Amino acid sequence: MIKEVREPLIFEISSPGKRAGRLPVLDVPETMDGLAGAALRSDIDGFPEVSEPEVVRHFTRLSQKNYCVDLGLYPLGSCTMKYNPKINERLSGLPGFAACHPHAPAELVQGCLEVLKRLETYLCEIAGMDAFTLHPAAGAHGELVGMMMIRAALEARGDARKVVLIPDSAHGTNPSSAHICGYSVKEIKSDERGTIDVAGLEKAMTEEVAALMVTNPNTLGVFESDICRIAGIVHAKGGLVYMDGANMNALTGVVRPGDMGVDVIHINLHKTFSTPHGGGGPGAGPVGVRKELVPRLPVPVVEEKDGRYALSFDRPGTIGRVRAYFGNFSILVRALCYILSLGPRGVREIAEYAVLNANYIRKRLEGDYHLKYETPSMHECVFSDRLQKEHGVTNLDIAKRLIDFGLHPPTMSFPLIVHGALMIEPTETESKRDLDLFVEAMKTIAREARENPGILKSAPHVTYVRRLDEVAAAKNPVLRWEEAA
Amino acid sequence: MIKEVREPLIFEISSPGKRAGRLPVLDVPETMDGLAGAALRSDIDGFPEVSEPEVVRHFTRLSQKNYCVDLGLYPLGSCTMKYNPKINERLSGLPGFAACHPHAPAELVQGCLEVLKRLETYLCEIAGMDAFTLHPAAGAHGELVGMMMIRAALEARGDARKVVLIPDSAHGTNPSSAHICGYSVKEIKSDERGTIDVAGLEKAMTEEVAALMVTNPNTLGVFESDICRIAGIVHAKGGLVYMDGANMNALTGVVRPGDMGVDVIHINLHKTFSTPHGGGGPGAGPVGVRKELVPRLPVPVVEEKDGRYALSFDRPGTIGRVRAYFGNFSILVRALCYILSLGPRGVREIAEYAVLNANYIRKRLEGDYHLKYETPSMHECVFSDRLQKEHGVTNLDIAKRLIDFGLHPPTMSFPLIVHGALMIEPTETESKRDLDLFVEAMKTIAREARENPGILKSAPHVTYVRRLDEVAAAKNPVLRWEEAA
Amino acid sequence: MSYLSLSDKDKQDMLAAAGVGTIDELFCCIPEEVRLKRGLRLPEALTELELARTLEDIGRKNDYPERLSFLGGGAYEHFTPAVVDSLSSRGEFVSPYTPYQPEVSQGTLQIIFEFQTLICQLAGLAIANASLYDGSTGAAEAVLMAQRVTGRPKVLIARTVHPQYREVVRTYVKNVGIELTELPFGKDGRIDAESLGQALDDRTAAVVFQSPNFFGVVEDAEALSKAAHGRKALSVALVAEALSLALLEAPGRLGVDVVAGEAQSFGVPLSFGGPYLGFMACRKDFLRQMPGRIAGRTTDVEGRRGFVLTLATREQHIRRERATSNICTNQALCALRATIFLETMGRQGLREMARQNARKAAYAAERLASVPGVERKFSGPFFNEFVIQAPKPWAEVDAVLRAGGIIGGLGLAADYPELGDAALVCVTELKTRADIDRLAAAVGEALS
Amino acid sequence: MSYLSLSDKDKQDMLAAAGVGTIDELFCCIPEEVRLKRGLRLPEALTELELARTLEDIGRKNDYPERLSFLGGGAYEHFTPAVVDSLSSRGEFVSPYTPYQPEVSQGTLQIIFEFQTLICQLAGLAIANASLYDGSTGAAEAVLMAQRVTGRPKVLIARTVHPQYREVVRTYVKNVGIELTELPFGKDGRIDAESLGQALDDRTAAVVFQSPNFFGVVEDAEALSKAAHGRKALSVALVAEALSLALLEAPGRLGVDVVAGEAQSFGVPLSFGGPYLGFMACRKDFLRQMPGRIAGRTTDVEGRRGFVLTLATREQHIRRERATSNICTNQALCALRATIFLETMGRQGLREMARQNARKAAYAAERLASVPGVERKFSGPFFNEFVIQAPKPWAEVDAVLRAGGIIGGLGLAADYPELGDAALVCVTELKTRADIDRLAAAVGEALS
Ligand SMILES: Cc1ncc(COP(=O)(O)O)c(C=O)c1O
Ligand SMILES: Cc1ncc(COP(=O)(O)O)c(C=O)c1O
Repeated sequence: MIKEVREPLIFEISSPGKRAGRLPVLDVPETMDGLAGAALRSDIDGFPEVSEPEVVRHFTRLSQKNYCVDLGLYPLGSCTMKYNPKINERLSGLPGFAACHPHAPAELVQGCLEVLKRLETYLCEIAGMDAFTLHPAAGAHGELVGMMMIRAALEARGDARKVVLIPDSAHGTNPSSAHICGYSVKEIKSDERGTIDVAGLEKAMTEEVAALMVTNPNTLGVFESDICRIAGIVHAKGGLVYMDGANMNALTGVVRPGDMGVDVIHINLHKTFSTPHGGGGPGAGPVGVRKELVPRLPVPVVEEKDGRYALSFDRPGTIGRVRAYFGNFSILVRALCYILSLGPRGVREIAEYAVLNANYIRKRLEGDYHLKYETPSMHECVFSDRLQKEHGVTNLDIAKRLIDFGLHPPTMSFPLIVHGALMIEPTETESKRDLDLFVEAMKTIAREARENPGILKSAPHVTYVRRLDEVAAAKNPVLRWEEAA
Repeated sequence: MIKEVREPLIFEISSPGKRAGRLPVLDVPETMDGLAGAALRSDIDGFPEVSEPEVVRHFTRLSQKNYCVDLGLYPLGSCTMKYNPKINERLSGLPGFAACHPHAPAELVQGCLEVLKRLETYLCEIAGMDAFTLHPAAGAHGELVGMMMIRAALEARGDARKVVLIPDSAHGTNPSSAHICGYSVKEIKSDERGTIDVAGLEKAMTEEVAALMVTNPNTLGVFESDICRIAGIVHAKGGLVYMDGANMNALTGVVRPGDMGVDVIHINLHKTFSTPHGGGGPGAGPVGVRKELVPRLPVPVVEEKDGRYALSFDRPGTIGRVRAYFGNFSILVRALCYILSLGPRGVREIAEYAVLNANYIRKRLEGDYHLKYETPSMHECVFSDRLQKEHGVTNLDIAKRLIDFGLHPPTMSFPLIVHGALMIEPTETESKRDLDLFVEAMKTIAREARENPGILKSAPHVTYVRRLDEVAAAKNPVLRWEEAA
Repeated sequence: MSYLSLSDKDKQDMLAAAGVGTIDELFCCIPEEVRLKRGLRLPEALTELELARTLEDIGRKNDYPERLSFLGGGAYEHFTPAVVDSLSSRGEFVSPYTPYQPEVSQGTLQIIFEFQTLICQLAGLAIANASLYDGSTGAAEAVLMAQRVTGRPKVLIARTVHPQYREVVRTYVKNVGIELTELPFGKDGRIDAESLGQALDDRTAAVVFQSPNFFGVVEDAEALSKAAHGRKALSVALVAEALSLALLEAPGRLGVDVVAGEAQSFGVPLSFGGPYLGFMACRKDFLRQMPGRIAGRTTDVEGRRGFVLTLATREQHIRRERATSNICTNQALCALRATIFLETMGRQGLREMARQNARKAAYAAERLASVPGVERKFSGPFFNEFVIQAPKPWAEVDAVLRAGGIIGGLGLAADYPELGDAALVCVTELKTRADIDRLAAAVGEALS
Repeated sequence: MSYLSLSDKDKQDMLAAAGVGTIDELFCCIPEEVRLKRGLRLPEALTELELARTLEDIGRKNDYPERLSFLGGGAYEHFTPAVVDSLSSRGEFVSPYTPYQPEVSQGTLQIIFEFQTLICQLAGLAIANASLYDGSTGAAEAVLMAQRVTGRPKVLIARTVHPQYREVVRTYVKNVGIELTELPFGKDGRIDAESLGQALDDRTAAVVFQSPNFFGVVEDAEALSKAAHGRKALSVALVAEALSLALLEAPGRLGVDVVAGEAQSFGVPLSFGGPYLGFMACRKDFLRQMPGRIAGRTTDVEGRRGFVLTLATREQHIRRERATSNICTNQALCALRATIFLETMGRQGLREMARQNARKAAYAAERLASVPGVERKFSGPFFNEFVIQAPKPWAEVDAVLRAGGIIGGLGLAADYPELGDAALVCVTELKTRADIDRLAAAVGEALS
């Protein structure tokens, strides 16, 4: 609660002999015979020794140094920071699920398998795909799995091809995932609308090209209106269309990727389907495919036969295993809960209100901030710091100043095609009051940028630490605590 | 996280039509026939209408405006703010306990009854009494029940008597409880040691006197060394000795009230036995009695017969029922867990380390703060602001300034015999580091009082609100939100 | 398990600083002869794992939770949104003391202020306190308060009040010279108006009734209040099922002067009877006679709104024997749960919940009444509980139901011998139509 | 349930402000022909109560949790102190994004820094990252990293590595031109030294082994590392049972260059296989080749210590196709649980837990080996798992045990046909002597 209080590292409050965790007295012989011949260690140097009350205070205090969705608006573009329902946290931890071992015989975990099958079915309907795999642990993992399936499908045709086309507005994981798949990346320029330049695509789309990775709506929050033509061009040359579905929040129930020519798509359950981000994960990145790619799905695949569920491993043509066991199961339970609690109407309302909230913010901030692309926004809008730059103020200064207003900054690290980007995604669960608090803060900051830029430069002022030196951190990295020699 | 952020009242963010809580569609006829003839209301004027995300943010933000044991040292004298084990929170909420209805037949709630019986037994051993009742919901309730039993016992002897003797250092609930029992209160002065003036007691102790209510250690943290003589004096005149056991934390395993002549005692489970305070309750104030008073116990009483438990109501001589059902059950479960996890040695260590920590603080602060009574301290020590008064600084200023150091102030409202009291009780679960942080803060404040009293007068400086006007609050009370007409 | 935080070195350093060699020296002022010379006779310490296993085993000895139960009578099983647990379990709510230092307790204080407002809105009265222990002690406090306000010695209390509440009131008033007179009930299960008329006189401090009463029947609060006021006595309404306040006319609007009761229904688990949530609301002019803590609004030195505990001059730590009550620690955390519950259910959700209770109870009453030999005992309006009369001793019916995994209701023979074989059946929103049909069928079998 | 927060009026006001009449107008740029003209075919919305009942019903269809199980093989059931759940479930930990804004993320960042330190201490290596998806993908990342570091195309991987880890590695390397060669095992259940010698050459990037390996046997990390270094290849150790690190010599001290694996054992529930906790530690000079996020220490403008995500130039959002990995979101909340778990168990507690695993496993191995016809398959040292060989097909034994409520172990026939009727038995600190004796007795019966 007090700004000045600095929380020590646990190692700094450790002292010999203290302990919290204790176990019952051993009820078997003391022997270590089983380990005879193995090199054992005599201690764990520097390992912490603290009491339980100290542990509780340490983490309670640290928790209060975090901002989070439960505290306020978190308009981090491309991250869909919506409310995470508390009931889903409880249900995903039910003993019936939490205590199941991944090696348990399928007959004894029919409930878990039902969860997987149901979620697959619902995602197919929402995305308009023929099948889904739930194995991927996150969006980037989904991209990798999706591209592997594309490659396997092309190889089966006799030619894996060499190149993957990716718009310059794409998220960094796209090229990176394509690369691990053994593809070289060719960048597609965006046109003045911020969307894929169709002419440019037509030129670039050769028989060398395995696939186009398109994000729709793209990272500008703009819908690729030519998506059908684009898909046609790619397909005409024998390529496949991969869609990065991280922005599904703009589309649910309104339009289905499968209906606009997409062959493969990944969805971030930790975005569109409300599973919490947990400060950086775990999430889940299920991948949906069209019929032609179904044989390529990673193993195992859950199969249902009159109410009984089984795991199928014997699938010639599969890309193989992409992760041990069955993916981030408890995250999948949360997503299932979310879909069940929303229903058909509620799932469509996600997109409706996400887009309404984003457009409300956009309209209210036009004029105060520069909008590089006039194209209509879907679930997020990307302003830039161009007007503020005239006063020497950057998007970073604006971001840090927002913190003083008790708000989280927008995304600034991309899209790379907008310099000084401020990518704002409110999500559908925000109240008008919280949206207005944000708008007012942004307007105040725009004024401060003109009248008193210094206060932006020195922001934030109210946090436990002020602006941190990230350059020094990278220059001489200190990545762990070490006992003062 | 941000000091400036003011959280509105829920009523101020309410707007028509919003809702969080929903129920399944009604599966029976719509009829209201059952209520025919009853006056119904058409609405609940002003009742809040908000979404679930808004509820979560409201309470998460409000929670961060509280200081608590999980955040740091809480040296509130006479309150025993020790660490509340997390495991006890989980176990007291086990479905096997939480779902039990108080009207359930005894045969179906044997587990609950076992909890009650076990806790009674363990408290008897710890306090050295013959029986315990677990009905009282808090310490004051326990005092009332204890005094009622004393009165009933005396009435059975033929004379309830009129007066109860209470030392001037006693907590306010003592006289108040005696009063509700129909007794008038006579105050006993403390001597220069801060303990009961035995000569004075001898004079005051007449046949009119029903009982002496003694707190031991008393609210100065001083042990009543003459307790045995005192009990002798009271008993000699046919009176009974009631002990306020709120300070049991100083005695567990070291000395048992029953062994020093106490006839009736209440214990605060929410102090000595680690059940959390919850911002003001719920707690529990079990009352222990000597054999002679067992017939007076409130009903029902749990009885065990070869492993089976039953409730006995038919007890001639009982004072009757003091609360519906069986007391604050889930609090009792927590206390049982605590005793079971500590064991004989651990229970004694409560007192050992509580007294060590208090004496450590006392020794380190002697000289910086005035100590009215030189008598050795047990689990707490009571300083005063006398040295600081010379600089116009009061205990209130010292208290508020401690907040700036991220610490909670000591108790100031009593004992009334120490003006400007600073009653400090660290408890046994504190680390030396946290004790030292407190000592250093207190020393700094002592210096500031001399050199820069202004900063104490204006404290606190780091909280969401600064010093609040309590006089105005009482002068024209605003005790609820009302719709702006 | 031990929760101590000192290493051996810390301990030694601190003993030295305290100027002693051993901890025992610190107990010097305890007379040698009374010190405990042996170790306590308690079970050996358990580790967390052993403790969990032990308590889980004890919990499993309870054979009630899995059953289909229609028990009510002062403790009710209601839906509780998940947010109530996740938010109320936060350390910042669980581990602080009473908010004596307002600057570091604004969370708890604002919540009490909101709780007081919600209770006032439900009760239709001007002021409410921060909580009392439970419904039974709340009833006792209301009776004591009525005496303080009126200075009169006599209190009329309805026999339709929760039997345990009446017992507690009796225990409380025994030593302060209040005479209790019990008011009988009529065929409709309500207070018998005639007997009330006879009992009421100028020595009467209050008419104390419960609505819905212990039989689930809604009393005529307006008529009772009129009668009481006719003799300048107070009208005191007790509420054991607080959810009813969402549907029934607010007592304050019917002339009731004081409402006291039990709010366990608002998100507080059954937990074998406690901790529960006593509450009290009353007319503004009784403010200085009100027991318990009260939070009020004020401002800080910078003019910011803030909240504090106020009117402490009523309380024991200032007034000592002249305090309005001896209560100190109350049920704050339960009040917090209720506040989260009420704000989550909200204006529409709470009323919908109340309506579903009334409708499901009405459906159940009808289904049971259609069982040959079974009839509803009282004709008065009821909320979510009603009394049925079986042609057999209830104990026998109960035994059969129990064998089928059902707890059909609460037998009244012990508390109301005059009712013979009657039982109190409670139906909340958690019971499905199928559950109710199952009960009716089982009762039918039990009687055939 | 709906989690929207706009009232109808809010909605109208906002549409007006946005300059449209209906929400549909906002979707104008979506071509009419592709828009969905019908409602989604999903089950109708459930209220919280219905949802809870539905999921609880599905959960009850799992017939595993109540059984006495000796399954391990990459996922382990360990004691988890209650503080892990109560602290890790706080909204401030559950609901923030990746800590891109360090000033409002110091909690998460400091915890990552502590996690990295704890992993380094356990692994005996200089640096560790903030987490990877799980043990299997961690293994794949380690292989890719070995190739980047050495520029060599060939990787030797032990057949004693978790079969699923090997499958995942195979899937990952398929498209990047890495040749995998599998190293056979000997009678002791360890890598066959001779075959290793033959397979190792100057094209070898790394020798990848798991210790304790999938059979529970501790490999000779020192010898394997020496051999690898002899050819300037890296020694990469995989760890599936991270608890073993508390008892076995730190891999870094035995010459291992990279340790990657699964830390689910540190307070992360079994949860049918995920989310789990991949981790990686390595030598300092590999820092710029390390995949995944890393937190580092720095200072703010006022000189206060603080933490930030650092060395992002390795990562995809800067490096794009030249990044060290495509990983973005990782397993932060699981790493938090592990950090709370490790700091609570502490130096003594964690080692005691590891010792109890070893001792209970040794006891179980002895008891089972005493069952006529049963023998331990491998002679090598083991931690908390071992392979037994039954005179009957394991499936048959398993069927009998299962009928008795026991899951005796993991049959190896599918993954290791060459082992015939062997099974992998895991024993953690949660198994009592009685549990183990019950297993031995049941196996005896199954075979008689
Ligand atoms: C557009 C886009 N694609 C892909 C990703 C990667 O998803 P993940 O972080 O779950 O790996 C992100 C995450 O921010 C994203 O915004
Ligand atoms: C010495 C003493 N006696 C009695 C009490 C009253 O206990 P409770 O608040 O549980 O009613 C207290 C509480 O502070 C106390 O300190």
